[in-house]
Amino acid sequence: DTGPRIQIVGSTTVLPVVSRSAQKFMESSSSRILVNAGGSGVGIHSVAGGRADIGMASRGISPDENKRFEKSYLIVHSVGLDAVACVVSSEIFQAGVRRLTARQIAGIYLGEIRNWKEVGGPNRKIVVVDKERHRGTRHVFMQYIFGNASQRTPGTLLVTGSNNEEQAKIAQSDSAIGMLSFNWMNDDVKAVSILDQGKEILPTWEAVRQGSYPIVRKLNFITAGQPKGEIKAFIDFVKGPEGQKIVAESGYIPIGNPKSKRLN
Amino acid sequence: MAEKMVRVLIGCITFLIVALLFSILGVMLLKGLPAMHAGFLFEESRDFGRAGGVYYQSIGTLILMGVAVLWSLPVALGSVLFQTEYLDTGKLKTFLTQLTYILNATPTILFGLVGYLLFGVYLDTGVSWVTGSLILAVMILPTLQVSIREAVEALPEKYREAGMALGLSRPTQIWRIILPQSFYGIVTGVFLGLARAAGETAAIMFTATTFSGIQFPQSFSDPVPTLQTHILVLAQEASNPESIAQAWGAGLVLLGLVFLLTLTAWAFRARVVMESEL
Amino acid sequence: MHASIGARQLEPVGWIFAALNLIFLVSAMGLGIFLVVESVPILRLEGVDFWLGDDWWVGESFGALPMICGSLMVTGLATLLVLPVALSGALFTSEYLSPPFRRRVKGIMELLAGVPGIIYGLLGVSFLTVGVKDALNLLDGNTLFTAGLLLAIMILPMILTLSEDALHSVSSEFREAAESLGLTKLQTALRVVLPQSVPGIVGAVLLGIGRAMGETIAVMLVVGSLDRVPGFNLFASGQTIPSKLGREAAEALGSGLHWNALMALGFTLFLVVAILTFSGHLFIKRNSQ
Amino acid sequence: MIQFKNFVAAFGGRKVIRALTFNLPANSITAIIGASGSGKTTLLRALCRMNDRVKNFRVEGNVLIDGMDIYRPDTDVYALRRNVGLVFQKPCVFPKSIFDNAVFGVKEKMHRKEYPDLVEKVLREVFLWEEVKDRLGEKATTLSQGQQQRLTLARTLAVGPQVLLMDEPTSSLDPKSTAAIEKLVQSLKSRHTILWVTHQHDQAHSIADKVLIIENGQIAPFETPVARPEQSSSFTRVLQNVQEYPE
Amino acid sequence: MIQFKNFVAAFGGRKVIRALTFNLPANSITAIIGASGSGKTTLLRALCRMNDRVKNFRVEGNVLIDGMDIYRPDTDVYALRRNVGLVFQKPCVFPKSIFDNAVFGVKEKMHRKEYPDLVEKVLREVFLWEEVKDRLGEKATTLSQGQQQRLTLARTLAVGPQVLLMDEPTSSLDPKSTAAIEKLVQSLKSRHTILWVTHQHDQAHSIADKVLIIENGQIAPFETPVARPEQSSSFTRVLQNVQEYPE
Ligand SMILES: Nc1ncnc2c1ncn2[C@@H]1O[C@H](COP(=O)(O)OP(=O)(O)OP(=O)(O)O)[C@@H](O)[C@H]1O
Ligand SMILES: Nc1ncnc2c1ncn2[C@@H]1O[C@H](COP(=O)(O)OP(=O)(O)OP(=O)(O)O)[C@@H](O)[C@H]1O
Ligand SMILES: [Mg+2]
Ligand SMILES: [Mg+2]
Repeated sequence: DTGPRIQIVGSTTVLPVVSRSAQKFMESSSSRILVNAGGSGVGIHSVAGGRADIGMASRGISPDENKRFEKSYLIVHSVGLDAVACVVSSEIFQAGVRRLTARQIAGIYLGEIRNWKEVGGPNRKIVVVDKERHRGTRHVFMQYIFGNASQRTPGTLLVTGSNNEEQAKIAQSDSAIGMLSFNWMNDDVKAVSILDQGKEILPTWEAVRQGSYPIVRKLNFITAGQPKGEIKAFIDFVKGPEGQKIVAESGYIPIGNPKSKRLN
Repeated sequence: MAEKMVRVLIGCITFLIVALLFSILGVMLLKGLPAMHAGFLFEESRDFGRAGGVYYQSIGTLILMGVAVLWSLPVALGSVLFQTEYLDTGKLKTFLTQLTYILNATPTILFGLVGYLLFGVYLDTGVSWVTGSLILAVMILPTLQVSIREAVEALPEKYREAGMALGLSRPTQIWRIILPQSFYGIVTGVFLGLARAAGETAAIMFTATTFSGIQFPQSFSDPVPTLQTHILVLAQEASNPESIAQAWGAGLVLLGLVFLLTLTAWAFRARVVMESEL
Repeated sequence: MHASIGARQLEPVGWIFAALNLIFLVSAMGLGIFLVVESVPILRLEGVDFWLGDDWWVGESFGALPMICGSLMVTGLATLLVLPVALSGALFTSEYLSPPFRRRVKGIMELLAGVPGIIYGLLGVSFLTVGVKDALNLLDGNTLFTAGLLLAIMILPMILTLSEDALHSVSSEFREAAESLGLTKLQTALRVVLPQSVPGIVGAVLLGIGRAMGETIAVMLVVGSLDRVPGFNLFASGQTIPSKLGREAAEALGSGLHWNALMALGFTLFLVVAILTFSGHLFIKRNSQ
Repeated sequence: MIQFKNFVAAFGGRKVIRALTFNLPANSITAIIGASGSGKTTLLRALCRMNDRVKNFRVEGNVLIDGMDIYRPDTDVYALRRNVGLVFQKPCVFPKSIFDNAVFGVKEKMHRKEYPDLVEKVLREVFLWEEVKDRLGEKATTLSQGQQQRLTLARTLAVGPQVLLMDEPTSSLDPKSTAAIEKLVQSLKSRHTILWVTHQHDQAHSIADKVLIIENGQIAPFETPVARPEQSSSFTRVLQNVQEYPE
Repeated sequence: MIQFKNFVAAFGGRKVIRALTFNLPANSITAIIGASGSGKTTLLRALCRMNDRVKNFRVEGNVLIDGMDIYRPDTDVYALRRNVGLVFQKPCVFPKSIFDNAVFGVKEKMHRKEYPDLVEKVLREVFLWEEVKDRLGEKATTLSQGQQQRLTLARTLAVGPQVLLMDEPTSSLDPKSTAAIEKLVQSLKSRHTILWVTHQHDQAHSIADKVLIIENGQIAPFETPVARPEQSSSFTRVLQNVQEYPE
């Protein structure tokens, strides 16, 4: 293993994809790929500072970062998509809350709606689960619901970070609402469809595949300048068929030609 | 009789504490055992925790913890002995003691971030286990210091005086009276320090570890995979039950490692304390 | 004159110790200075409002009050819960248990002091939050109370084993002297052993409280992480300084006002702990007179 | 009245006291002499069960105080120890003020207001009051050895035990204080039963109603009428036995 | 040769030794007597700078040993203390084996193989060998007080100091051991300068070349020719001064 060494650091959301891809990639390459977690911020910071070759980010580069790291010519490479659904505890789902309007969701997050019975559910207070402000999931979700990625949500009761954390909190509660990547839905955590201007948006892989699902975010690689050599080879690998298969296996949505992939 | 009641009461409390703590162990076992297949301890992790084991992670953790204690113990011992044996009680000593407690309460993530900025950005040493162990060493320093200081200060003055009267120089007193007599406490400090180091994820995540790509560090500038970060990442982003089970399994292994080290140190302590006949 | 031990009396070994002490001093002071320097911009901008403000919204305002309150409440609760329990345990172990049993209990405590924080966090998420929610019939189990309880369990073994060391190291001469006067075991423990081990116990407790104050991951997972001044309601979610840092620091890394604000939070914790240890020190001083 | 019946005290395998059978009448002073390491301290400690804490210590036979076997399992050892005061050979004062040390063993029943009077009384009795009356608040550990020895005696007297066991209580005292303590003990005889360990034979014979010599863990009793040792031929014999100086 | 020049020792404001001027010739035995609390221990401790650690302790004037002021800042206190051996009033043995205690102060220079011989030698000197030869490996803390006292003396002798300061070394010893120690000390006189604190006046006068009485922090020296106290009228006067028993 005397080949070149590629350092990849950043978002834990992207990490499963990269970890698997690196394992695969190294089977046919002499380079060694080091993957480490740290969060999107650390990923971008490290790439800009030259301490990593590829940064993983589950969000774009913020204007602030763009300004700070102007000289590094950060370039974003999307390698996959993540679909975010509005989810509720299974008890609520069972009790009949199968769809919510965007307005209702907004009302819940703003603290105007506090009981499930106001939206056709059981008489139970709503446990409103929000995400850390900088999370990509929250950006796209809030952007869709409010038209503002960093909307304040006074109705919030809990703030969570990672997908698993949010999943656990919603599953443990019997009256929670939250936002979650598709791949984390299970018997305890159910996605509701969103009624938007009379149109019902079903949270299904089918809808995502057809490109009609609106709440998606990009999973990104960040490099400083155009990637070269083995780094480029790896990025291409992830973007290529084998890599995209891994993206799909990891529970995210491949980019490029979605029709050619079978999702779970 | 009040005496008896108090005795029974605090006896029950002690029993409950022990029971509570045992139940923690039980739960860890229950949760972690499903991951324990034949190769779990001796295989590399594969497919984002879905297969394989935590062999290299365990080694990385051991390296980081062990080396951190190696850095930290001399500094802790030296500074405590300096403070107790060489400094008069005064402002400086008070200040140093308080500093210990302040350092102890510093959130570990601060060590990680400051370490990242210092080593990673300003010194540009890259991500390596040496850096990580240094950061951990500073982090566990207060734990070691407090336990060692307590052990040393609890030593009755008369032993020091008896040593002095025999004309033992201060280093000799330290070596022959103070260290042997406070050995028990020093080892306790090392346990607690090791434990602290073992529990820390935030402090080393940006500076010392890798999730995958390195198995065994080839040089001082290599990062290592560790159980702590392995658990953290799996627990955060793994969506399949196998990986989650592996996170618990890794937790159990981590616990096992800490226990193993503790037990080793115990045996060692038991022997030395017998010799010094505390 | 001669009684003061100055540098001139240091022998080579003493210089080595002094150097090691300097390493400690430099690392601790270095960390402190770093925090101060990094928090200057935000403190200059917000002044005292940084500590009094109750709104933290990146890009708009940085108010640390929710985190300060949360930290104090969680740590205070953990201390209140752990103190009587740990001290009873230590007293029983040191004064009543026979040596073999004492060794066993100590062993268990030392082993358990080694359970890593992240494992407590996972256990907290899996069991404690649900347990608290069901037991107290709350809307949700991620509360300041849960965090305090978890911290209490977490620091219990350490406080217990260190205070037990302090109790046990009291020379048994004193115990004999007291018992020969007809004092009962309990009276001996309370009137002779305990007072003499107060410095050690305070040290242990401060170490535990410090650990609780600085714990990141375990608290982060169960406290709810909501930036809101909790009032006096322990049974609501809140935020502590370390959990705030844990959630945001990696994102804000390096520079920018957000980063400065987070470093100022760290500095605030430094101050709080300084005040705490200072009072602890006063307590020992008063007690030793 | 203290009765030993076939009393044996041993540390592990080593019997320090062997098969002691013996009576001590109430309101009397008994002196115990014997070589260093002969078991005097062990005997006193056994009498108030201070060796309960020592791991490999064990006793056989009986010790009765006023007819009660003190080694019966249901004995209230705390009450026993309040009744049987032991003054240690090696004084151990608490790291507290002199005042606090003097009243340390006093039961909570007594009102705090009475403490100062009590302190003065007991400190006067042990001939220490004049030396420390201005520094009652200072730490007792700063006292000289002899002062500490008297303080521990005062501390025991303050508890008001019926039986007083004194392990070389004047070993670090100057002749003046020694005489004062001797006088005190003689005046206490009317109320207490006193056991006094000493290495000074003349002292033993001058104050005690009875002198015991411990040898090989056994006792050779010598009834000594209150008489100066010089006048007693039996005592001279004893002295010759014991004081066989190595020349 | 030890010289005190206007020596003052004080704890905080309280002067314990005041303006002492005095010479002790080499190779002589000097006994110090004085009431309990009169400053004897303080004097001895000052001579080997044991009070350096005591916070409010201070000295004035000079103490010269062989012409060197021991309170000069550049004094090597460790060498001083190896040269000036102090046997404590309250014996403090280390919680180690008897053997280890005996050789505790021996410099590392000596080879370990020589230890057993040394231990036997010093333990014989202090008349303890026969009592403990079978249990050298046992903890020293299980010894009786008198045994411990002799052990600490042996420990000091093993270091081989030139000056020996003994603080009531026979206070807990029986007459037999006392006599043995007295004889030992007299035989040591040829090699050592010895300061001996005691409360027993006859002992002081029988073994010492010179007896000092400490009173009010000052010394009233009495040159005593080696003579039995009973035969010395000056001594009788002293005794009468000091032993003014309160009647
Ligand atoms: N550390 C100290 N702090 C304050 N005072 C002290 C200290 N040590 C001793 N003293 C006081 O100094 C005086 C002399 O004490 P020292 O121990 O020298 O007496 P001593 O002559 O040895 O008496 P004894 O025969 O009882 O041992 C006493 O009054 C004692 O209380
Ligand atoms: N805890 C113990 N364990 C083992 N042996 C002990 C213990 N305590 C005392 N001994 C031994 O028992 C014997 C008697 O000791 P004790 O202290 O009763 O002697 P003593 O007559 O008081 O002597 P002294 O006059 O020197 O004080 C000694 O040989 C001593 O070594
Ligand atoms: Mg004795
Ligand atoms: Mg003295």
